Amino acid sequence: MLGYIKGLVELVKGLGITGKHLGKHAVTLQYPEEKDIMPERSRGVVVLLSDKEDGSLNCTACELCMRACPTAAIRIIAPRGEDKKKKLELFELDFSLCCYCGLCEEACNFSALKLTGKYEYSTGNKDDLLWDVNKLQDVGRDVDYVDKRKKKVKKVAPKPTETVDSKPKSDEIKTDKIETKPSATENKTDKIETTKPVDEKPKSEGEA
Amino acid sequence: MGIIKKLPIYSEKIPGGGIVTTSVEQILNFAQAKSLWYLLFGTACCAIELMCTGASRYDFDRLGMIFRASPRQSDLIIAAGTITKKMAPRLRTLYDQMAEPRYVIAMGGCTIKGGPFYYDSYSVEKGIEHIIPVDVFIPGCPPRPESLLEGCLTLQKQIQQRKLADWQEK
Amino acid sequence: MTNEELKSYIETNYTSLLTHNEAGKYDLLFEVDAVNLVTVCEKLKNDPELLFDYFCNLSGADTTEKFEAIYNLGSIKKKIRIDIKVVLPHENPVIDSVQTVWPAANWYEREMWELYGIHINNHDNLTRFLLHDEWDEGYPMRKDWDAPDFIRFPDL
Amino acid sequence: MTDLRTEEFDINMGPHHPSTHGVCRLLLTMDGEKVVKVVPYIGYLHRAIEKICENRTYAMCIPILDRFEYVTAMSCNYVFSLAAERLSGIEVPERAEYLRVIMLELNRIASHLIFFGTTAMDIGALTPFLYALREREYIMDLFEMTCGQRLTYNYIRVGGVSKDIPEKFIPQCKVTISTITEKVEEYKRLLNKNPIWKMRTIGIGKLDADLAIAYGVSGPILRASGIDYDLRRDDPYSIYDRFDFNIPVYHNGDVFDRYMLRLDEIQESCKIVAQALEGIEEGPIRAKVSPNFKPAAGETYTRIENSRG
Repeated sequence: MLGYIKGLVELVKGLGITGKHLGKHAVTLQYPEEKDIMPERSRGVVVLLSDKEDGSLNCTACELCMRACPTAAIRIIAPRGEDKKKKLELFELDFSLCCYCGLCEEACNFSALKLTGKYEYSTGNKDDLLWDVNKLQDVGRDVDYVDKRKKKVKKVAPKPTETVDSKPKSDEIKTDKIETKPSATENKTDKIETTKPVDEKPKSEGEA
Repeated sequence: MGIIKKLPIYSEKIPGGGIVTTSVEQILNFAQAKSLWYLLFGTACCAIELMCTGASRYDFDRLGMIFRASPRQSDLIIAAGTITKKMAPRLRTLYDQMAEPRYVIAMGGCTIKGGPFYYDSYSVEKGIEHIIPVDVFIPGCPPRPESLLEGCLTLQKQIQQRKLADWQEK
Repeated sequence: MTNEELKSYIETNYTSLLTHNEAGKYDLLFEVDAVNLVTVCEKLKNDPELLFDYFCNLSGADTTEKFEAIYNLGSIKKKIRIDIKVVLPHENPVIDSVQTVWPAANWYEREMWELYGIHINNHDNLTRFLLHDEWDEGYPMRKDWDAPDFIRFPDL
Repeated sequence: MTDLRTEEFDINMGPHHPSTHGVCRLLLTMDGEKVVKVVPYIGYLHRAIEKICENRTYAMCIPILDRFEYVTAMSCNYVFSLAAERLSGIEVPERAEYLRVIMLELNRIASHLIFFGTTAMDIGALTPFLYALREREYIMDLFEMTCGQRLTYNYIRVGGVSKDIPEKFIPQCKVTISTITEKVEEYKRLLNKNPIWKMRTIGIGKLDADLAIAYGVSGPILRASGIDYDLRRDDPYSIYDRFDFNIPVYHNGDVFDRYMLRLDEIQESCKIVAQALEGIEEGPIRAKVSPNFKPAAGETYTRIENSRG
């Protein structure tokens, strides 16, 4: 009998602890109405960033992100044109494969892509999850980012002079640095040429 | 089910019967959308986020979503986590045990297409779409609780737009 | 007991049974013949200086020419660790079960049998448990394994 | 009343069962309400991670390993990085070691909170679940602030950590730690003397010390069976030897002891984090490791003390 009474007392004590929360403000976030502010580093969907001034893509089709991706969610086709420059023909990101690890962002030297704090992309159609370059760019238009490319643009400047309008400006500012670094970039491009994985990729995926 | 499905056929023969169809449709859809009881079907990482969504901060109950342990009492499967080939028949069984109308949310990359386990994995099912029909896909690995809530809102919207005629056909 | 003391102790007392392998970093790695495995394990467990009573892990490896089974052992009282490697031929790999010494080895051995196809002698329950029941595509962790629905990582 | 004749019968529990929180099938042989024999069937979540990692670089493996043990993904990141570092002898910067310890311990707390919440929920008390996950959200906030994800962090890399902590991390972390230490006391008050909780946990699922060792049980379950063995102290890795903390040990090996032990461990972890926050100094966070890093030839097997054993 005593045991029962003791037990009851303990139960009431426990209820007291829950009771203390009665008057308090709830921690619940009323989601569709109020939303958390995403931290800066939040890793939501991947977007392609555009140049802050002229709105063109930052991507130089170097394919580093594709190689860094552990799930092979990124697919880039960028054959070399007649002028030996890489032209972005296809940039696809499959969000059904992506694991939001952020390795692509780390691999990118040109501030071309970023994992943002956006997360509301549920859909009724599976095909909507395969984003092409336009959608990736559109979603990324309003994303604020630190352009770590500024110095490096000048190195790469000789490459895409035709396509990007912002180059003349950068060329004007510091012409000295251009001479020092093209050699490095040229070496890089050579390496990519030798491996030549560009043509083989679509085939292997098609087979699969 | 039969009566509801045949309601439009009979009521529209009566003059003004369309009103009955529409209002029944609206009421039914509203009732369904606002009380989606979901089956706790969590297998992996997404299940932890599903738990977080059910807990204090995000509180699933606000959307009328209460977890049920039995498939017979639930309207919705949230397939949270990797479905392996060994697990796939069980998922199908659970789906078959649910009463109509039933809905499926595929939460996270693994259930959509295999996610990180699409390549090089011999035991993971490459998406659940060929096991059970899916209504809403939520990308993410794992999706944030907010993503899940948003996915559920998407499903509710989908349900409210349904017509009586295709009420149970899936 | 430090690693050097352990090494010298084992080298003096287990000269014919265990040979030191240089490939092991941080922990000591010894090789043992498949024939002697169970006797060595029993000795290691009952040796009052070593007391390897704790079976941490068993891993398999396929080096394309050979199979390897690596036993990670620990001693709770003496706070030492040791790794023991058994090298097996690629054709018909067979190994004795150590579950009489450490019951914990049971599941690991089943897993090794299932994924690598290394047959375990004297195992009481050698049945499939990681792969699904209708699996008939061989031993997936082998390097040369392939199946029709197996999608390889694209070579980027 | 004469003795009722009882007959054993089999019940199949799982692979999908609301209280498994994962997937595991148990074939139970029951005698009335007593479980006489259990035959477990696993493999419902075998995802071939070893096979996947064969074809990937070391950097790519870490995000995959996050999914290996998703409740404490930091430990999986860490144990892999530690193995790679031991193989190639990479020196990890001081600050990175501190950050790692902070993250590992925070993650241990998060894992134990999940244990506490879900166990109580399954036994029949829903309130602890809501409380525990409320506190866990504070830790998730810290993780998200630092590495951007709530569950799969990809934070601890070979040679260090991926990002430095943001400015407001340390003050927020201190608040979180003190809140959790406080709340654990509240959890104990809530359940420890509750007669229903005691009836359903004390003496249930007993595992004695010999059996625990024979079956290679590790972590909190081993310590709840009365064996004082913790790799943080007995096989020190990282900088755990610099911190002053106790290792709680309980002797009955039943559910109640495991629960008590985990709650105690949360408090010990809070202590470690607090000390690490005091001791942390400015400095580099990552040794120079190339993204296509490959360690030196050799083999190593690494063990760390994970929160789930």
